[in-house]
Amino acid sequence: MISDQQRILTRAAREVTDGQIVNLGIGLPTRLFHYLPDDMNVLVHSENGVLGCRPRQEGELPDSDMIDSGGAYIATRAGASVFDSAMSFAMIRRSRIDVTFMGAFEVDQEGNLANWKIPGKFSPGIGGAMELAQKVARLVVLCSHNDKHGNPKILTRCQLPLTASRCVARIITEKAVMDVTPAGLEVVEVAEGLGIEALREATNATLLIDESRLGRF
Amino acid sequence: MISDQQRILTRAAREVTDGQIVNLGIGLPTRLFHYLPDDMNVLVHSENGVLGCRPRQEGELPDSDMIDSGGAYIATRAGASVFDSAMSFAMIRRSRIDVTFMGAFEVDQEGNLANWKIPGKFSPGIGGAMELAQKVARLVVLCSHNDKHGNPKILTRCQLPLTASRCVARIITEKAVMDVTPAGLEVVEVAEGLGIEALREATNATLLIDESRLGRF
Amino acid sequence: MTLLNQKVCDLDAAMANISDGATIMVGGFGSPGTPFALLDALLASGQRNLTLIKNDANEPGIGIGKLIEAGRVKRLITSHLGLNRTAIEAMNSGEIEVTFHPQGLLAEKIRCAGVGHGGFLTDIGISTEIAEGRHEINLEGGTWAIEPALQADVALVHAERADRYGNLIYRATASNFNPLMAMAAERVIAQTYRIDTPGNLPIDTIHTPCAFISHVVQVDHASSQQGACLHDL
Amino acid sequence: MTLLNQKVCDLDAAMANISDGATIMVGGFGSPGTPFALLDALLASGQRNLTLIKNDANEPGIGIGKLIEAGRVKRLITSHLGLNRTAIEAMNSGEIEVTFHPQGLLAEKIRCAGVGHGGFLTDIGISTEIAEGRHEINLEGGTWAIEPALQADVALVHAERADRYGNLIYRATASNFNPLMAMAAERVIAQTYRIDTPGNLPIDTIHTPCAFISHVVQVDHASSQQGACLHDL
Repeated sequence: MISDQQRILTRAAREVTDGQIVNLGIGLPTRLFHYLPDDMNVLVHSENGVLGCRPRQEGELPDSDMIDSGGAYIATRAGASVFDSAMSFAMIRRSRIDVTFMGAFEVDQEGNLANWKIPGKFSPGIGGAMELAQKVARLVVLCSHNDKHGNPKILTRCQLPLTASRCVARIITEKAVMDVTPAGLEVVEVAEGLGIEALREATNATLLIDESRLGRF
Repeated sequence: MISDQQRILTRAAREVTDGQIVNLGIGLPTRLFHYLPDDMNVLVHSENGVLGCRPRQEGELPDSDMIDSGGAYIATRAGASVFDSAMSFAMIRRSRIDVTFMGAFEVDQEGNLANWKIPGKFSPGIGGAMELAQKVARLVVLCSHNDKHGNPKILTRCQLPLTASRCVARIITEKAVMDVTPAGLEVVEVAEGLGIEALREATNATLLIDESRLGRF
Repeated sequence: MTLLNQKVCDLDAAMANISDGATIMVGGFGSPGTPFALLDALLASGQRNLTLIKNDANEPGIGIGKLIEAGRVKRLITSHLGLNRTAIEAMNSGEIEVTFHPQGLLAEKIRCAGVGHGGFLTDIGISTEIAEGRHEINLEGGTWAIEPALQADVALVHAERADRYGNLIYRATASNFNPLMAMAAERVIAQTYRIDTPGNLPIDTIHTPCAFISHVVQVDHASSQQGACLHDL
Repeated sequence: MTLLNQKVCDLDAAMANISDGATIMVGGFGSPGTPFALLDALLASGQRNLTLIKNDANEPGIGIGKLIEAGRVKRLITSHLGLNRTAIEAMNSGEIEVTFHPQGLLAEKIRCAGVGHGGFLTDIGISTEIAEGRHEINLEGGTWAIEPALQADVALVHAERADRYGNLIYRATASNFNPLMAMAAERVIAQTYRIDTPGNLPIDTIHTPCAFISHVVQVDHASSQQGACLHDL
């Protein structure tokens, strides 16, 4: 049976189209790497200074000078380039990354994102998240629909310090694919076998659902 | 017999010491190139984006991608690097050039320099002169002592729009070598055969002359 | 954004849909790095009232000199016109409006747009003639002038070598303003002598990563080496 | 300024005369590009109350992690401590004062000092928590926060290859903050695996021109490859 994470990642891979430049956030989004077809003209950006990274293949020796922003050994694919941190963030701030996938502690129906700090509990620093969230052309959040205590992560309004406001275009969880719209979160697809009511119960935000157009994933 | 320009350049070459980074302004200073010994560890910077240029040797084919800031074909010496205009001026603004030689329309006893604009007559733009004059660690002016009408170029106070204020350390003309000091221009050396009174007459600035210490060149 | 696999095109396609009144950055310091083939195509396509941003005005009869002489340029933002007397005459007669910036500040104003900043603080030229009209602020005990970022609708750049994705490598003093302008416009058109398969350019030697580039056009040396002022020292 | 012909020296000479309380930039993003040999020498030479500027805090027991654990660091200016729990504990217990900047702004603050500007204008983080304490101005219709330049007394950088004059080449993702820091300190000390004769580095591939570099120290791979957190994706 497909795990929640596999369901999210399989669906997320369909967000990437041939010819794009993509950034993968630390954590779950990084694993999307393994779901992108090899034969696509897609370059994955990692903000520590590489455009065009790919997972290291079995038997391929690690290169200690070649890591991604999460500290994992990577390799590069044809068309890759490496550069300093100023150049790397120039691409980000100038919206030259087509789509970035990021995790979330909280995300809300206005498209606000909180994923860097839990006051008093977790504050390792902002890293590159703020600039990615604010500036990348399209931000897709990949996260579990609820936290480990079962509380909704999809909210009417974020409570934690924001990474950036009104930055999220789409949210993909194991339960649904939702687009941020002025009227609320428009549910585009629901997970196979999940009822609408169960989705509403797991969510603390205004969900717009047109069952006649609803997809399944 | 040695020409005025040769006298200036021969003397100016003694300003450069082994291990330095040097910028040569357009015009007379560029010709200093030919007066620097080949065996010195000296790199000549040209602000269009090269550190370590040298004159093209006889028989050496010109490279159309390799010019200096005056548009002359150059070559490079061992230890050279090429870079973009941002990097080139970073070196200048951060005072990483040890000495620059520049021409002057006017230079005064406070160390002010005017060499970019004659209102109504000559205003081709500022180029890199302002940043060089303001920021290079040591600015040596190389110019004729008087203009073509015989008027002094060494003044109490510049009249033309300034390139930069209080930027000049030393002035070398065919008549004298003068240092800018708080009390006026201290004459360090006088050209062979030139009398003190003749020097004063050719100059419109406070000259400090201690004949007991005066050198000749 | 242009897709990675759709950047290589011919001159006409690359230069299509540039409007009258567009602001266009042009690489090059004198002749080296000037995208002469793209400029000739711009001349042929007829837009008027252009604002050009270039370090200099090339020389009479070549590069942006041609555009100025053809009356196509309304405004020029530059550092120095020393090699082009016809451009100086056009400025003096009021045919073109010229704004001068110190060369390194011009470079940084362009880079500033290229990296997504609004401007920077400089101490260059304070209390000189070029300080007129600048805002000044006090910060941490010093006085600084604010230089706003300078962006363009289109940038025309010249690279020695490229790949199909738009990664660029410049050569020698033909680099100059090109890498900065290649980041600073909405649409960036690169001419180059050679377009490689992705993977053939050594990754540590790429100067401009492909993310910034919209179109790549192959040109021959003959169409892109112009300039008569070159001489020996 | 250090003379071109006097830059190569041993570790002790390079690291001599760094004061208590000095502000020191350290290259590296995680392990790649971290000048581990220079940091070990800094640890051995005993200065206290240091202010360090580095993207991250390395991992426990290596790099600047050692300096923090030895109680030698008063303040850390950084972007992220995610790989170093002992640094986070030192921050939470008040042993070290930590200032966080968004990673790209940290890079630009350093570059800003490196190119001689006083600061830059950004729209990143306006109305978020990191905006506290920043000055904001209006310019051409927008609101911009002023980020002051960030300079240091000393920068410690790692390069793959150098020449005797101090020209530097970085490799792969070991570049990161190194080229920026190499411009931004009064005194810049570079460690490298190989020091060439001037003329042996291809001129179009030099990342940091020698003008910025004070000392060049050759180190072996063993003394400069540390880091346990590396893993596959």
